Amino acid sequence: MTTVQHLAPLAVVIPLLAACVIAGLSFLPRRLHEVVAIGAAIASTTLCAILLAHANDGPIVYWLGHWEPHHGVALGISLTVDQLGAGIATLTGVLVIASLVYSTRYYDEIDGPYFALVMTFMAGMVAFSLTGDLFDMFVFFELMSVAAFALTAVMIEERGPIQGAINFAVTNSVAGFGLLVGIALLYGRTGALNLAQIGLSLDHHPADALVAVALLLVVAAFLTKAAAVPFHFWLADAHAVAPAPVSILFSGVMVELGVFGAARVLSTAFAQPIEPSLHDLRMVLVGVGVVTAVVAAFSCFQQRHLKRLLAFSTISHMGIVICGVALLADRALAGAASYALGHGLAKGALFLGTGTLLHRCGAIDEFQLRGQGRDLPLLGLVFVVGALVLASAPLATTFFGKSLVEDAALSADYAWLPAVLALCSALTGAAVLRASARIFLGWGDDPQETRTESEERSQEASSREEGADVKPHTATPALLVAVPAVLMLAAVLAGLVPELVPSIERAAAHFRDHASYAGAVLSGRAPHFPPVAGAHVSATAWIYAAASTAGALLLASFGLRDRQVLPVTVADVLRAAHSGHVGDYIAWWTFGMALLGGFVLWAVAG
Amino acid sequence: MTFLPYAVAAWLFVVGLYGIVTSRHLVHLAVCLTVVQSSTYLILLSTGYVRHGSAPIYADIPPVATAVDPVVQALTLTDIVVESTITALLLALAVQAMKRFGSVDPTFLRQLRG
Amino acid sequence: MSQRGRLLLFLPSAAVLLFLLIDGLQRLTGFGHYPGPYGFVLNGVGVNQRHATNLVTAVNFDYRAFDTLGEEFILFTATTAIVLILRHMRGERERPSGDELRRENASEALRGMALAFVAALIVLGGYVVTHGALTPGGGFQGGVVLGCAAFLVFLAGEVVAMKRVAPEKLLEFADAAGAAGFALLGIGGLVFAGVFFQNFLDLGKPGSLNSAGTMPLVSISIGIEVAGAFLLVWTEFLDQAVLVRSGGGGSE
Amino acid sequence: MNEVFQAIAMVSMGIVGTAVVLARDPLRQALILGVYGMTMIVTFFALQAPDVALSAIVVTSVGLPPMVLLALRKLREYRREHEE
Repeated sequence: MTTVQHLAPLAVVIPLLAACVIAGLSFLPRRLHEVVAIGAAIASTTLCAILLAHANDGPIVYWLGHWEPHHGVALGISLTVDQLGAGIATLTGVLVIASLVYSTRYYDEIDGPYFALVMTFMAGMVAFSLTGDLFDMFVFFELMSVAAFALTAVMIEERGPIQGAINFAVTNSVAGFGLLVGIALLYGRTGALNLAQIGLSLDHHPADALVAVALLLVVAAFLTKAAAVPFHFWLADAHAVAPAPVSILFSGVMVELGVFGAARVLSTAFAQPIEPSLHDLRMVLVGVGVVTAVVAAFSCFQQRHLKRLLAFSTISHMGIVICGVALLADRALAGAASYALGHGLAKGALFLGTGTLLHRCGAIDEFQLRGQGRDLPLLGLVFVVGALVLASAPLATTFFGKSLVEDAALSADYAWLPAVLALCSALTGAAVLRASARIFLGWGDDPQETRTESEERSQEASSREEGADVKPHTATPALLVAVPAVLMLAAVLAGLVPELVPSIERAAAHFRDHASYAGAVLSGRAPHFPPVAGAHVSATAWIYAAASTAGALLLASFGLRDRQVLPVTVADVLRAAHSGHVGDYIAWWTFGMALLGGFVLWAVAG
Repeated sequence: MTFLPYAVAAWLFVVGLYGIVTSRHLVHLAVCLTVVQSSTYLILLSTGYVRHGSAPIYADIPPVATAVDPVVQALTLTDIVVESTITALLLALAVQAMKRFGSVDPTFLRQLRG
Repeated sequence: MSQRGRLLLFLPSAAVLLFLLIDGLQRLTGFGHYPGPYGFVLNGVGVNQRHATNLVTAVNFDYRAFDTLGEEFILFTATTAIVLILRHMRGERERPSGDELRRENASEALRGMALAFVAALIVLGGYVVTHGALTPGGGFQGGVVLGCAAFLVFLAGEVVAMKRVAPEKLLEFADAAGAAGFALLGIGGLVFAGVFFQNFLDLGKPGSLNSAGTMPLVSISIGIEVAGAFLLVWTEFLDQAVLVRSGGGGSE
Repeated sequence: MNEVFQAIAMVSMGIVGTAVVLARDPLRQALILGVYGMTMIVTFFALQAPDVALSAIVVTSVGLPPMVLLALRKLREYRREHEE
């Protein structure tokens, strides 16, 4: 074994040990807890980055406990570090560092255990992206879930966090149990838990109902984490009430990991069984992505609670990323990964920016904040750039990502897909643009006299109450503007690095090469990847990007005049679906399982 | 008999969901969640069961005896720990919900909507 | 949604989900016919490789120790979270520990019985923790029993007095130290044997107490963590139920 | 013989599990949950999983009941306090 391999488990264990130090010595002063947490986050992120750099010739396989496979049967757990996995682990680390640095100034008072929870959350996410074992994925899925439930409820003095945490915990736990049933099905069929071994073992049988149901349960669990419609209700609740430094981790990387998990199982364990039904399965999954992107984009546009607005925009963008994975093609997956990178950094910056506004003004309602941001011009710039990144404006990382997805969509005969996705980008970008113009420039009508609908009024009441517990501050520490600004800068610059997108394309092609993956894991064969031809950004991609950017500007000015894009009845139906009632959410979850299950059964087992 | 455990487990999964959907009390809801999860124990252990096999503990049996699969048992152990932690967490949240909302009926938790 | 609307959405969907689950599950090889290979391979080689007679423990603490590491940290995270969630809010006070509190406590007879149980539980818990690699049981099961023993001391004595026996900080420390100990055993494998979580101690004679290398140590550190964690969670709930009272305001 | 025993254990698990869900009063539900734990433990023994059964014993009869009962008590106390 080479030295680099040993870094993989260390990247997970370092934050875990930091969590122990922080929680075990909770009497230490807060500054020491912060130092331990930030130090561990930096160390672990560095390790992930080193792994990323060394994984370009094929996955780094590390058999924990030195349990190498015995005649092709995995005895233990392997960490299988490929570039996409190491990449998303590194993104996790970067966002955790940003979140921790930001929270040193953001919270007036916070208990030590908070930092311990952030550390176990980080460890869970890193391990989830590095592991090569299906049950291990479940364990770390649960670890990041439990930490996330708790981080949602940190602000126990308010009502929203309690309700948000309950809805989050119940929905995601049910999804996790579904995942476990799926694992049991696969284990009963293959007698294996290692992803590569499951894949090889499933190769020998034609896909039947068992494989279809297992695929449904496993993928739906990850899509619940990724907030695909109709499994998405928890996200708006949880993201809107979690404190800003936590929301950035949720939106920036946790939901992306849901899509990553789905992509991982689809391209390892299920790669062969779905091969004959690729066409039908693609249709089903793209359907999920499109519905998610469209429904959430409209919900996003009609929000006035700033964090809820960003939460719905996250759901919509996840719809776009899901489309990328759903096309089941190398180029589309590369697009999804690039898009997730750009979106994660930009959305992280926007969530932190919203936190800064809450810190300064004690409010989170777009209308209440009207004109309040005038003395934070840099933050305003961050918001506007963020809106453009969300609208996939030309040269943003999201733009390159989306053009790859569009490219793949065209070659898979989904010519209508780019137009639909452009509409979603325009709507979500417009919502943020509208809010920034109102908050930082004081533009737009005074809303008081124009709003009459009852749903609106209740929303206003709840969004006013939100800030009631936060004391406004007279000054904003420089750090609270600097961290979002740096993240946004990174989001913009990432798109300008010329080598980035081609290397993501290579990584995605390697990620989907399931024969090489299985060979590397089970027999230690060095993979031979065929060269990957980089895609060129086509002229139509530029046109769509220009259209979505222009559309965002147009819709934003439309929204500033207090106009809605949807008829009132439709808007009210959308609002009413988000009832905040956990029973409703589980009923919707079951409905989604039944619907998706029917389609998957039809597509895979036919 | 070859299908009984799976039928029971599938039934428990769905009936637990029914309990969650119709629950009017958060503690009741948390317990229903444990019922959903208990179905996974049954599925896991049943998939690894071997007819006439003994427990995979070689203190009591000769090394050549047929034993059931130890792996699913290890997985179920992990599963049980996960269950107890999630239940405990939900109970703590229920206590806080009572303090903040004056009720533990999900119908009256009405802060987040739209 | 109204309860009726919810059921209208749920019941048909649940019927379909039930059908899907059954459709998938019935295609397994059938109850009692586990096809292998994972478990059978381990059953074949496990005792020789690990000198542990309880193969479930060998899987948990050695072959798939990384899963168990995640599991222990789920418990650790939830415990930390519960301490955070149930911390005293603004406007809450502790009930004065005078007569009012005494009313909450167990009777003398119950107290005596509880204390008699404690010794038995400590022996049982200690046995279950240390014999994890040999007979059914291990760190988790024994840890809960040990925690229960301490909790009975709490219940038998004064709620306030017990805080002196095992203050919250000490429990937090035990919880964290146990979890950290397990993680450090993983690093020990890396340092002394060359691979993370590799069993780096002498495997001993199968069936003897100090067999199976690091497994007894793993078991003990998990036992410490679990005992601390459960005790911490129980006392938090006990605090809430017996001591903490809201000061006026309440549910707004 | 063993198969009959297993079948009985599993069927009773299904029945008592349903009863747990249908018990609407949380305190009564907690009691039925105890019975459910028993059926689960018996099933685990019948499936040759003593380790799992031991875990189920400590969780369902030692670990969780104090939490459920104390939480319910807290809820009751709280309601009483605020109805005065």
